[in-house]
Amino acid sequence: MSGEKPGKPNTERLFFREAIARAVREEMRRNARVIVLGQDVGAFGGSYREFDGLFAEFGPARVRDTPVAENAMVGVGVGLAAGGFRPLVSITYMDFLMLGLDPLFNYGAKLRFKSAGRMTAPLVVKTTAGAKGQGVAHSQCIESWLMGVPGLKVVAPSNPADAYLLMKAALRETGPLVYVDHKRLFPGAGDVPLDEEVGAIGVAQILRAGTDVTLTAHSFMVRVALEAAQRLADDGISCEVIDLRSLSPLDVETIARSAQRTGALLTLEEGQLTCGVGAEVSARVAERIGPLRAARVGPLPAPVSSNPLLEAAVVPDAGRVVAAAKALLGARFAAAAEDAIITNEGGGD
Amino acid sequence: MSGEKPGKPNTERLFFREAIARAVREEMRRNARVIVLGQDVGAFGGSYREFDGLFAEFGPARVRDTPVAENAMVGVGVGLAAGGFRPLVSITYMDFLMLGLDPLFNYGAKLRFKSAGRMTAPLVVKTTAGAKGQGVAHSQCIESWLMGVPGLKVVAPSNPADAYLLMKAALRETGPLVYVDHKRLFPGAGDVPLDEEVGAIGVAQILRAGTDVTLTAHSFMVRVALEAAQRLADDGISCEVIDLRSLSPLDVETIARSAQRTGALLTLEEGQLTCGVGAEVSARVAERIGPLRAARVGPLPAPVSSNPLLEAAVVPDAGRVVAAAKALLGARFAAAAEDAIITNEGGGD
Amino acid sequence: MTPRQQLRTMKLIRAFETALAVRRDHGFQLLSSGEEAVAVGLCAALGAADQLLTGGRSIGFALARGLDPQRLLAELLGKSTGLNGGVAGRGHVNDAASGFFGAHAVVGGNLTIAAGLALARQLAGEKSIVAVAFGDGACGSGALHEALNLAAIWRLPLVFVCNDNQLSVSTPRKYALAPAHLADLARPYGIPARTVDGMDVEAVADAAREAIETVRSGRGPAFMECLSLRFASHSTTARETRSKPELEAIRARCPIRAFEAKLIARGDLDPAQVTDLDLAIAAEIAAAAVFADASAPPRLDEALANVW
Amino acid sequence: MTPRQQLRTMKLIRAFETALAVRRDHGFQLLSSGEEAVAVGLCAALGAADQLLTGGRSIGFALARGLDPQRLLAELLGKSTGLNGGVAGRGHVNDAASGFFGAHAVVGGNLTIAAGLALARQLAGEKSIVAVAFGDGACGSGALHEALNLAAIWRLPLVFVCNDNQLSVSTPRKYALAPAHLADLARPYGIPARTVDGMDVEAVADAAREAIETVRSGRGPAFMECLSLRFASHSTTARETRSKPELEAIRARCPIRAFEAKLIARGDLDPAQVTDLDLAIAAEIAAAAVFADASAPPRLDEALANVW
Ligand SMILES: Cc1ncc(C[n+]2csc(CCOP(=O)(O)OP(=O)(O)O)c2C)c(N)n1
Ligand SMILES: Cc1ncc(C[n+]2csc(CCOP(=O)(O)OP(=O)(O)O)c2C)c(N)n1
Ligand SMILES: [Mg+2]
Ligand SMILES: [Mg+2]
Repeated sequence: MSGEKPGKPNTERLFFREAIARAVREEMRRNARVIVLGQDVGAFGGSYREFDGLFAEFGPARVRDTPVAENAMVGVGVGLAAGGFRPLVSITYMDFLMLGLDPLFNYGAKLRFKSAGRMTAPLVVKTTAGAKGQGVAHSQCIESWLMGVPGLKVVAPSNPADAYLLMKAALRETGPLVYVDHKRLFPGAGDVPLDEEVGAIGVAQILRAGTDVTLTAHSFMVRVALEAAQRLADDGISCEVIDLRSLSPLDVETIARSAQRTGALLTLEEGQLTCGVGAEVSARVAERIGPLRAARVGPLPAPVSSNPLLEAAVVPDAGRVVAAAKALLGARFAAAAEDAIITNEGGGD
Repeated sequence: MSGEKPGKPNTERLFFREAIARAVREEMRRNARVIVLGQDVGAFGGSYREFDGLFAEFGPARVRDTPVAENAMVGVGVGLAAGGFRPLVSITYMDFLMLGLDPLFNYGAKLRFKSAGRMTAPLVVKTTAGAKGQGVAHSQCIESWLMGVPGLKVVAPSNPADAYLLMKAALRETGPLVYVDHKRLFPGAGDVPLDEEVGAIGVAQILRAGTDVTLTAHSFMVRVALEAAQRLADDGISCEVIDLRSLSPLDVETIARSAQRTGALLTLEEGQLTCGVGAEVSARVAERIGPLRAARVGPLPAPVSSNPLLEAAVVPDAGRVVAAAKALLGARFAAAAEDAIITNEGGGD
Repeated sequence: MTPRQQLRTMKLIRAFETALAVRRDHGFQLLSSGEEAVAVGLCAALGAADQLLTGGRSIGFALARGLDPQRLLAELLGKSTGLNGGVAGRGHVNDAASGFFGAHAVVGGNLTIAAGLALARQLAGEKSIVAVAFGDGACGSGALHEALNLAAIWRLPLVFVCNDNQLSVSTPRKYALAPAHLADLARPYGIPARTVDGMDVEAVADAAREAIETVRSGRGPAFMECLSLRFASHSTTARETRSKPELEAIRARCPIRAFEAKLIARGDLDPAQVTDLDLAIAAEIAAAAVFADASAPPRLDEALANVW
Repeated sequence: MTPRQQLRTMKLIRAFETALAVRRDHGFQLLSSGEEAVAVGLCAALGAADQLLTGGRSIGFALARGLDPQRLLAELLGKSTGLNGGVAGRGHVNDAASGFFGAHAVVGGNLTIAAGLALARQLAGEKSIVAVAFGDGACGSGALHEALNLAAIWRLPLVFVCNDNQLSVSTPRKYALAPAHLADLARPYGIPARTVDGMDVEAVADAAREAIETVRSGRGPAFMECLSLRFASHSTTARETRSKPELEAIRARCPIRAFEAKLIARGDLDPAQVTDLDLAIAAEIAAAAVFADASAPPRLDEALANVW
């Protein structure tokens, strides 16, 4: 994770994609019932090489290329999971998950309920969200739809360590889970525990402590949040940055405690704001601690063009976060002490 | 709309389904390019007879039964719309719309954008949401997902008059729109304008004026809201009830003004709360008027069983709304004046 | 199943559904009168370790698979003693322990799940197979083709059983589906496919045995289309769209009466035994009703149980 | 299109894509080198009033449909002078006014749209037809089958054109799709279907003319599978998975050189004309680059324009 800092002890420096591959590899070694399914996950190793080496080690029975048939890919994953296996189904881009929502939501997420607890479908759907020059139908972030599905968990790591830890946790879950990564995370590297470790789902992480405003984000937007926090610090505003990591369940406790302390909540996301993650985070925090100053930062309400200029105009950046924080703090901003104590607890490479 | 009250002048009393059929019939007479497509919409007249009589009048070319193929039904609707027609595609239950999201979101809603304004897909997808004894995969309300799709409008009438007015408006839109009705609305009757009238999309309606708390709802939950408001009135709490009617665009103005007046906002919905309509309504209102006391009422976070007892346990009812309102008002409730002036401006039959 | 057991099961289904149809306390049900031979013929050929998935019209299949009528009725009436505690109900009942993996009321929604389950069996090196029943309506869905292709390319141990009652709600199959025979849909994938008379339980059982044998031997999936007739409207609350004479002609082709007559003619059954059988079934159904009616509804906290 | 125009268009596509491939300012592109005969053969048979929809690999089809190379290049480079103001870009370029209804980068996502558009033409009583091009990859998607069935049952004026380059990203068609020929997929629906050599522009054009004639005459849809070869990797930034010798063998089968040689052998073209042609095309491509490079990017407010 730690940018240009030297690696921490007992960690190895891995690219995001390597962290995923390592987690899946370890879980496949540990559990012969873990199966990887997806388009071009075999010899090709996945669009971002995040499955590199698995085909060579585990062969075509356990690392399966599929046709372009997202509905069946998810449905097969659900059936395989219900039949005692632990499939990881790779849906290349999150936009295409739309084609597989029926089996995931209507069968997978409801199976435990409708069988009165006798069956379950512990599959992991791994998919890549976000904008990076791929245009209107390959850039969407639809995790907010998933968050409201009872029976379905959702995680979205922002760095290689969490990519590793959460993938391992995901592959040990007892029900269906969607693991969302992001195109812009793959080029990044970070420190990943050397020893086998399993992350905890449902736990947010404070990546930077602050006192004036609480800023939440997940996935790639965590980096934008950290950049914004740094810039705000330069302007004398102390911003606490929380990486949600797990979207369902959501760690309201951690966020609410922070917001309680800072008195202001800013949420940041790349997916559309309307009925989005930020609206939910704000609502839950307010339910916990009462009304508070809150604002949301997200993309413009428009499709994401593959045109890099238009993409950049739509997707939120640190500048917009900074502006939103200042607007939110309003009067208090003027009074903000200069030398707020800033502790970088990690995160963001 | 007006319950057991006598019909208003210049209105006719229609069942919800008749109001839909009348709107579609008038628009089909007016515009030869309006085409109805769906499962069993022909001689059968639709699952709720909401297309009764159309097949007889307009024949199989314009009122088309389709196979069970929701992806293609929506895709064909988009293509037909882009090709100059105005299809109304009926997706029997909103759960099945999941199968048609790809063509609707990735093609239909983005066509105007990606053609730089030269093309558009003015289709209406009509679908029935909500719980009424049909179980886990036939009861879902997923309108919140639709609200965040740039380029897509969403309406959800709560009574026959709006069913009529909004359907007519929908069939004159210049882009794609989803028209959400509800299983429990079909048995209801209400007063519908006798003369041809076209509703306005994007305009909420205050159905009951009040001073202590603003309560928003849409579709069938409007009836629950009105019932709750009546019960609250009996307890001396004056509740303003707003029927959202249009979910995208959302009439934030009307809601915010009301919330400004009452100082408290309660949102009610049948779909899952997480990243739902209420979270959005609250966030937008707070963005407009600053932090305020707000709470959400929705279903329990669980699938909806076809078991009537379990269904009732999950879906929100007036009792829960009353309790939430009292909890929200807290201290103020004790002080609430007894004789709040209550004006029933209409709504709910 | 012996021929007599087959007859018995068909009668059980008919009696069960008839008794259910007249009750008013279950919302509605999707019945299979007229289609009993499909369910019984198929299940006669399935082994105990095999799994069956069905669409929403599932009562016949569930009973043919040997599920306890008492617990099935309790489930359909929403009682805690039901197979799924009264939570699943119509369209979603399941009992995997008995080889009935479950009903699923989303048309076509069981097909890819079945393929995944078949893959699980293949990967586990099990000899048991998976059968998935679906209607003609499901043949319009893309999911069928995605599942057929995957099943073929991976040689999955999966039997596709199309119960072609030639209707989807009100829509005649011929207005909704282009193929001359729905079995043709499997052919491009190289999947062996047959169309059989779904009103003849022995024909269905023979075809099912043949299909299952292919599948069990590891040669990949098979497809069978059973031409059947739905005697009642789509559901107990749905409007009937066929004319009286049409319905009379359809109901004249009763698979149960035909099989009974055949067994009698063949000397495998005598009319006195028929009376005994009918009485025994009537008693069984009555007992199921007593059981279900005496059962408690689920506790309300079941609404939140087993979600995560 | 005359044979010479066909050759010219194939060369134009190749030159256009080659020039594009070496640039670094467009993210990436999906090129069609090796597959030019499919695009040109099909478009040679389409009428001006017909519409063509394609998948994401669309440059060849767009040029073959007669779109202005300057404005196409400007679009792919994200300039305001592009066919869609630089907003659509790769995978989504469209120009319905020229009969190129548009590319759509969701695999299989154009098929049902095309069926709807064909229905619009049918309802409007127009004689023009719709063609939809898609890859072998799209043949695994349920949308194809839903569209085939609807097109057949409604006798839509729609030609399904499968550009079977036998690869989906890295996955060989034979590991992903069970049918012996992808054209077989159309047969259950009673849709006339053919497999043709997609490396032979005249064979493609002949088959396309035949298919389009059937369709235009009102006899419903037709299907053609064109066996082609992709010369480059999936996209300009994607890893190549085939071995060098394999690729060499593939590239030896150039549809352009083959057709050029044929025309020369036939006496329809002399080598001097080839040189002229190549020079003219090079100039055209260079001009396109100049045009695009001189063009302004879109104004940032275009990001919010044309949404509602
Ligand atoms: C995806 C989906 N679309 C529509 C429906 C509504 N529906 C319920 S049963 C049914 C008829 C299906 O016909 P078929 O598959 O032939 O089964 P049958 O009712 O004849 O047994 C339909 C359309 C559904 N349940 N799922
Ligand atoms: C629904 C969907 N799934 C996956 C992808 C990713 N993808 C882009 S192009 C492609 C290959 C498609 O192969 P084919 O249809 O044969 O077209 P070709 O690339 O060979 O022209 C894939 C899988 C996509 N765009 N859409
Ligand atoms: Mg049927
Ligand atoms: Mg291909």
